[in-house]
Amino acid sequence: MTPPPIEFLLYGGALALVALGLAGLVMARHLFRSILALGILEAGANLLLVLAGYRAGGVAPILTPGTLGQPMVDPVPQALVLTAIVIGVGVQALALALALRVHQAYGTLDVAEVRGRMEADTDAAAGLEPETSRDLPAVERPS
Amino acid sequence: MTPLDTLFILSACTLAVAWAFGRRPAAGGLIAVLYGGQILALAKMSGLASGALTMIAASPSFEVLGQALSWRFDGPAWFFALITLGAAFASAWFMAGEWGEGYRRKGGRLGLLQVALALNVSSMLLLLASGDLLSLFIGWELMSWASFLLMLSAGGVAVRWAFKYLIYALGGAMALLGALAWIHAQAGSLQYAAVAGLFATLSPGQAWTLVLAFAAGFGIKMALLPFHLWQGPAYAETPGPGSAFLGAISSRMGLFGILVVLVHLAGLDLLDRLLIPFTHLDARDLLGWVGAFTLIVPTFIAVRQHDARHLLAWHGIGQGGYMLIGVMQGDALGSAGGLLHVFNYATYQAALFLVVTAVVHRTGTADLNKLGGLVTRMPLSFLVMLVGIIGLAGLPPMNGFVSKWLIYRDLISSGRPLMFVATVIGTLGTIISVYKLIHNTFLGQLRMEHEDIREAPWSMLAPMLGLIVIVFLTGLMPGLVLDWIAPVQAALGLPVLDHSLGGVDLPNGGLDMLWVVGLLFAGFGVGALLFLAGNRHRYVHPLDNYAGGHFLTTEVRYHYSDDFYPGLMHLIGGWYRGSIQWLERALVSALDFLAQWSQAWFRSAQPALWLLGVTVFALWWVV
Amino acid sequence: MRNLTTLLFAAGLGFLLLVLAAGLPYGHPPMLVGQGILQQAPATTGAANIVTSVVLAYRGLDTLGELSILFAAAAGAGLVLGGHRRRRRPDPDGGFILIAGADLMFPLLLVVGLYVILHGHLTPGGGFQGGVILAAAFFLPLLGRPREALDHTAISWIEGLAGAAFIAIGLWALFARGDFLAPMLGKGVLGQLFSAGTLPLLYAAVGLKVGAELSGLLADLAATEARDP
Amino acid sequence: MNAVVLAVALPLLGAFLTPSLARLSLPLGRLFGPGLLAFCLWLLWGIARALGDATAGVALGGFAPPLGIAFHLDRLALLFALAVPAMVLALWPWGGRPREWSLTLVLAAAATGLALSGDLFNLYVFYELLAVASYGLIAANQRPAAQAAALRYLLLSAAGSALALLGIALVYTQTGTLNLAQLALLAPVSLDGPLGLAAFALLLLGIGVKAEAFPVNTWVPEVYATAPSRLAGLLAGLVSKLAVLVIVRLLLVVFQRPEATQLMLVLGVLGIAWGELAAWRARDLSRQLAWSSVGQLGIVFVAFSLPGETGVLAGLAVALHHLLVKPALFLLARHWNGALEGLRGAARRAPLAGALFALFALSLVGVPPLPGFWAKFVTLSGLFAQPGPLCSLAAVVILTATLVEAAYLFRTLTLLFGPGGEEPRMAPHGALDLGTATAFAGLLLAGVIWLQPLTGDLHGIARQAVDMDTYVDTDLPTPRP
Repeated sequence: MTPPPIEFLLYGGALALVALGLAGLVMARHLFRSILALGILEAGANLLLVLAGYRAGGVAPILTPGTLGQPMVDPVPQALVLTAIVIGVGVQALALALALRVHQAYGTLDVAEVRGRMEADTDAAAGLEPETSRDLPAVERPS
Repeated sequence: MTPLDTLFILSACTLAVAWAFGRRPAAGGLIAVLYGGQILALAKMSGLASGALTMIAASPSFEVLGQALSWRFDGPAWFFALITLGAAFASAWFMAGEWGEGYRRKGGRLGLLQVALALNVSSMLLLLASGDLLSLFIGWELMSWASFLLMLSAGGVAVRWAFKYLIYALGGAMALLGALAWIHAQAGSLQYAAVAGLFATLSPGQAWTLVLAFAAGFGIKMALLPFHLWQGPAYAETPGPGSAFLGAISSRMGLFGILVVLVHLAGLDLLDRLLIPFTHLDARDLLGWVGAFTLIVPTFIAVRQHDARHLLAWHGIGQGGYMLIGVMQGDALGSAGGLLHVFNYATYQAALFLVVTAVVHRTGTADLNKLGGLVTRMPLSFLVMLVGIIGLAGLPPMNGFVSKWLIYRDLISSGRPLMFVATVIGTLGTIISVYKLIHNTFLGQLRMEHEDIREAPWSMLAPMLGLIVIVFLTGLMPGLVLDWIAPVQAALGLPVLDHSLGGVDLPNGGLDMLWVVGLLFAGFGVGALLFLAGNRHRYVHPLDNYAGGHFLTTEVRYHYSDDFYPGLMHLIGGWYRGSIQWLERALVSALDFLAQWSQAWFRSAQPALWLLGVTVFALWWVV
Repeated sequence: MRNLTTLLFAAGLGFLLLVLAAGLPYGHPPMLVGQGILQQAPATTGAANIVTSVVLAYRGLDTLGELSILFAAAAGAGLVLGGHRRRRRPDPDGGFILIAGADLMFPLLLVVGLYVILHGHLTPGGGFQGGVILAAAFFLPLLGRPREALDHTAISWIEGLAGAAFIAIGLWALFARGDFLAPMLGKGVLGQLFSAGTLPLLYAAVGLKVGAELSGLLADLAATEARDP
Repeated sequence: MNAVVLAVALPLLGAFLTPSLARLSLPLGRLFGPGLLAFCLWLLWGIARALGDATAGVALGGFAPPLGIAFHLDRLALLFALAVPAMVLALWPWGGRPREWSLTLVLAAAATGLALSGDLFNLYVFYELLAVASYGLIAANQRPAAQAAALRYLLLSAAGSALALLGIALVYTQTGTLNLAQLALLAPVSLDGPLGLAAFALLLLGIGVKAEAFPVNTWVPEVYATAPSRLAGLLAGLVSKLAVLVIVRLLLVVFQRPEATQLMLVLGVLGIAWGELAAWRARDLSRQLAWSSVGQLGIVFVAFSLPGETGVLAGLAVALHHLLVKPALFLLARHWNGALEGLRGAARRAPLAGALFALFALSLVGVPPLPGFWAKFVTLSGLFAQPGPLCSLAAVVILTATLVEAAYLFRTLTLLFGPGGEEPRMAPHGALDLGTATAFAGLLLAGVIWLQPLTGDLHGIARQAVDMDTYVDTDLPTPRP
C-alpha cells in the first residue's frame, strides 16, 4: 500500500480548512467564534492560493548567488496571498471592533439574541409595535 | 397639421385649463366648451364616419428600441372617440354650475375631479388613436391610471375600491405586457401588420395563450366574469359626473381592445380554430359564453343593491356582456348590434347616472330605502329616468331596443337558442332592477324630509335632457348611428350591415323603428283618447292610503322599498354566496402567507447556512 | 438537527472541492504570468526579491488597495469605537517583568522592524511584515502601562502622510513617465541595499502606514472597555 | 488615457489626508473630498469624450499585460466609472464626521476601480475595499442596531469573499494568469469543465453578497433599515450595481457557458420572488424599499443572464434605472421612516416630496412611458425570445412580482396621499435631500424625452461589451499565442 500522494494531503488540508470554517460559521452561536471561523475559512482559501504557485523542485523566488539558474516557484501567488492576508487582518480587526461595541450595547454576543435585540431596536426606532407572535416565524415564537 | 393634431392639442388645452382653474366652479363652463370644441374637431374628421376616408394620422411619431410609435384615427377610433367626448361633454356641463359649487362646499376636491376627467379623456383619445400595439399599451396604462385617479377623487371609502380596481387593472396590464413582450420576441415588431402576420403562423397552444392573455387583459377592464368584482363599487363611489363618464364609456375601452386585437388582428377565424378539448366549443364560443354569464350574474347582483349608484354600476357590467356577445357573433347583424349597443348604452347610462347624481344633489342620499315619491318634486328628472330605464331595459321606442333586437335576432337566426335564452334572462333582470330603481326613487310616497325638494337646476337638467333626446331620436332613427358603424365594421374586417334610416331590412322580416314608434304612439294616442273620453279617472292623493283597513296618519309613510322582491331574493339567494369573492380573499391570504414565509426567511438567524447550502448545491450541480 | 445538516453540507462541500482539486495541475503550474515575471523582473525593477517586485511594481495597485483596506478598517474601527475610547477605570499597570520586558523589547523591535522594511526588496520580508513588527513595538509598552495612551493625532498624521507618500510616488511616476507607479530612479546593482529604484521608498511608506494603522487599531481596541457581563 | 488611474488614486489620497486636514481646518476637510470627486468626474468625462467608441487598455506601471494589472476602458466601464463620482457627490454625507468623509472617498475609489479593472485579483481587492469601507460607514451612526447589522453583514460578506478568493485560486491554479483578456483566450480550453463553472459559482456567490443575490441577501433589510439613508441609497443604488457589473464582466469575458447564465437566472428569479413577497408585508418604509431593492436586483440578474447583446442591453437598462430611482426613494424615505401606518397624509404636508415619490414609484413599477417600463419591456421580450420553459417562467415571475410590487407601493402611496395624521410628527424634508431627489427626477424625465438617443447609446455599449475580440485585442496588444 502506497501512502497517498502529498498533494492529496495539501489540497485536502486546505479544503478541509475551508469546509471547517464555513461549518463553524454556521454552527457558532457566539459571534466571537464566528469571527474565528472566518479566520479559518480565509486561511483555507489562502493556503489553496499559495499552493497554486508550487513548482516541483522550485526554490524561493529571491535572486541570490545560490539560486541563480534554478527553477523558481511562481512568485505571483505569494504576492496575492500577502495581499489577501492583510485584507483578512483588516476585516477581522473591524469585526472585533464591531463585536466589542455590540457586546457593550447588548451585553451578549449570542447570535440569536443579538439578532433579536437588533430587530427590536430597529422596530422601536421606526415606532413599530413589537411583532406579535402571529408575525413571528415558528422557530422564534415564544412558547 | 392634421385634424387629429388639432384634437390632441385641444385635449391637452382642456387638461391644462382643468389643472389651472379646475378647482373654481366658474371654470366648469369653459371646460365644457373645450370638450365641445373637441367634438367639433372630431366632426372635422367626419370623413372617417362616412367612409370617405379610412385613416387620419397624427404628425408626431417616435422610434423607441427599433419600434415605431405612431398615432392615427380610423373608423372605430372615431366612433369610440365620439362617445367618449360626448360623455365627457355631458359630464362637464353637468358639473359646470350648481353641482360643482355644492361638491366643493361639501369638501370635495373639484380641481382633482376635473383634472382626472380631462386626463381620462386625453388618455382614451391616445388609446383610440394608437397605430401599433406598443402605443396601444401606453394608452392603455395611462387610461388605467387616469381612471384610478378619477375613482379615488372622492376619498374615503372610494380609495379602497379604487385601489382594488388598480390591482385588477394592473393584473390585466401585466397580462397584456406579457403578451406584447412575447409577440415582440417572436415577430420582432409590434406593428399591426406584423402582429396579424404572426397570428397566422402560431401553433394552437401559443395562440390559446395569447388569446387568453389578451382576453384577460382587456376583459378585466370590461369586468368580464371572473374579474367582475371591482367594477360596481368602484364606479359607484366615484363622484357623480365622473361615474357617469366612467359608466358610459370607460369599460368599453376593453371592448375596443378586443375588437382591435382579437377581432381584427387575430381574426375570428383563428378563434374558431381554437377548440376546447372534450367539448364542441371553441375560443369564440368561450368568449361569447363569458359575455352571457357576465350579462346574467352582475345584473342579478344589481337587483340586490340598495344604493342607486351601485345598482346602475353593477348594471353596466352586464350590458358589456351584450356587446361582447354581439361582437363575437361576428356577422353583420350581430356585430352591428354589439357596436350600436356601445353607443346606445353610453347615452342612457350617462343620463341615468346624472339623474341619480341630481337626486343625490337635492336629497343628499342615493339610498333607495330612503327615497320615494320624488316625481311630484322633480318631474323633469323623472322623465329623464323614465326614458333612461326604458332604454336600459331595451324596450321600444328607445334606442336600447334596437341594439338588443339586432342581437336577439342574430342569435336566433344563427342558431344559438341557449345564448338567446341567456340574453333574455339578462334582460329580465334588467327590467326587474330598473323598476326597483325608478319605483324607489320617484314613485310611491314622498318622504317627509323631502317635502321642500326642488327640481334640479337647469345646468344639470340640460345635459340630461339632451341625452334623452338622443336616446329617443336614435331609437326612432337608428340608421343615423348605423351609418357610423358601417365604416367601423369595414375597418375591422367584419361584414357591413345593410341598413336604412329606420333600421334594417332583412329577407325574412326586418325592423323599421319609424313604423314601430309610429304605431306605438298611435297606440298611446288611442289609449289616451279612451282614457280621457271615458272620464273614469279619479285623482287620489299619494298619502291617502290604508293598511289592513286602518287609515294611516300622514306621519307614517307606507312606501314599499325595504326588502324589495323578497321572493326573488329568496329564490336566487344562492347566487350571492360569493365564491369569487372567496377566491379573491384566498389569493390575498395566500400572498400574505407567502410573504410571511419569505420575511421569516430574511429574519432567519443563519445566513451562513444558506451560503453553505447553496454553494454545495451549485457545486454539486456543476460537478 | 441543524448542526447535523451543517456538518453534512460541509462534508459535501469539502468532498466536492476535493473532486475539483484533484484535476488541478499540482507541482506543475502553468506559470503563464509567473514565468514572464521571473524572467523580466530583475531587469525591470532591480529588486532581488521577485515577490517584492510583484507586490510593489507589477501589482502595485493591489498593494495600494490593500493599504486602503487597512486604512478603511482602522478608520471604521475608529468610527465604531469613537467616543467610547476613554475607559473610566483603566487597567492597573503591568508588573515589573512586563514593564521592563516591554522597555527592553521596544528598541529591539523597532530596529528589527525597520530592518525588515528596508530590506524588503532583497530578502523575505517587507513593509507589511516590518510594519506589523513596528506596531508590536509600539503596542508592547501600552500593555505595560495602560494609562499612557498613544497619541492619536500623531498616528493619524503618520498614516495619512505615509499613504499619501505612496500615492505621491505613484503620481510622480505618472507625471514623469506617464505610468502610475512605474519604477523610478536608477535600478542600482542587484542585491545592494540602495537598489531597485523607488521600491524601498514604497516599502518604507507601506511599513510606516501599516505600523500606524495597526497600532492605532490595537490602541483603539485596547482602550475600549468591554462591559462586564 | 493613463490619467484614468487618477480617478482611483486621487480619492484614496483624499481619504488618507482628510482626517488630518479636518484637524487643521474643518471647512477645508469638508470641501476637500467633494472637490476631488468633482475633479475625477471632469477627468473621466474628458476621457470618455476622447475615447468615443474606441476601447483602450491601460497597463498600470507600464508593465505590459498580462504581467501587470491592466485597466480596461470601454464605454460600459466608463459609464459606471462616471456614475460613481456623480452618485457619490449627489449622496455625499455632508453632515458626517471627517472619518466618514474619508471612508466615503475610499468607497468612491474602490467603486471606480471595480468599474475599470481588467484583472481578476485586482477586482477582488477593490471589492474588499468597497466592502470594508461600507462596513465602517454602516456602523458610523453609533446606533447599536446598526453596529449589530454591520457585524452580521461583515460576517456574511467576508465568508462570501473567502469563497470568491477560493474561486480565484482555482482559476489561477488552472490557468496561471489573472488578466481577464488572457483568461478569455484560455477559457474555452482550460476552464471548459466543471472546474470553471465551480469557480464561477464561487465568484457569483461571493460577489453576489454585495449584489444582493438571492441566498446571500439577508443582510439587506437589516442594513438598510439602520444605516443612514444616504448610505442606504449609495449601497442599493451604486454599490450593488458595481458588484453586478463585475459578475457580468466575468460572465461575458471568462465564463461564457449556458450553465453559468442558467445559474444566474435561477438565483435572479428566486431573488425576485423572495424580495417582492417580503416587501408585501413590510411594516416600515425603509425596509419596504430594501426588500423591493432585492427584487429589483433579481430582475437585473435575470436580465443579464440573457445571452449576447440583448442581455447586456436589458440588464443595463434595468440596472441604470434602479441606480437612479432607488437612492432617490431612500432620500425621500429618510423623513418618512417609521411605521407605514404613521405616514397617513404625509404627502399632503409635503406635496413636492409626495409627487416625487409617486413619480419614482410609478417608474419602478414600470408605467409607460417612464423609463422603467422600457427596461422591463426589453427584459421580458428578451426572455420570451429564449427557448426553454425556464425563461418563460422567469418572465411570468417578473410580471407577477410587478403586480405585487405595484400593490404595496400604491398601498403606501394611498397612505401618503390619504387624509388623516394631523399632528406634524415628521420633520419637513431637508432642502438638500429634496433638491437631490428633484435632480434625479429631472434625469428620469430627461430619460423619457431623450429615450431614442439613450437607447441608441445603450445599444452601442452593449454591442461593444459583448465584442470579445476587441476586448482581448485591447488588453493584450501582443500577438496572440
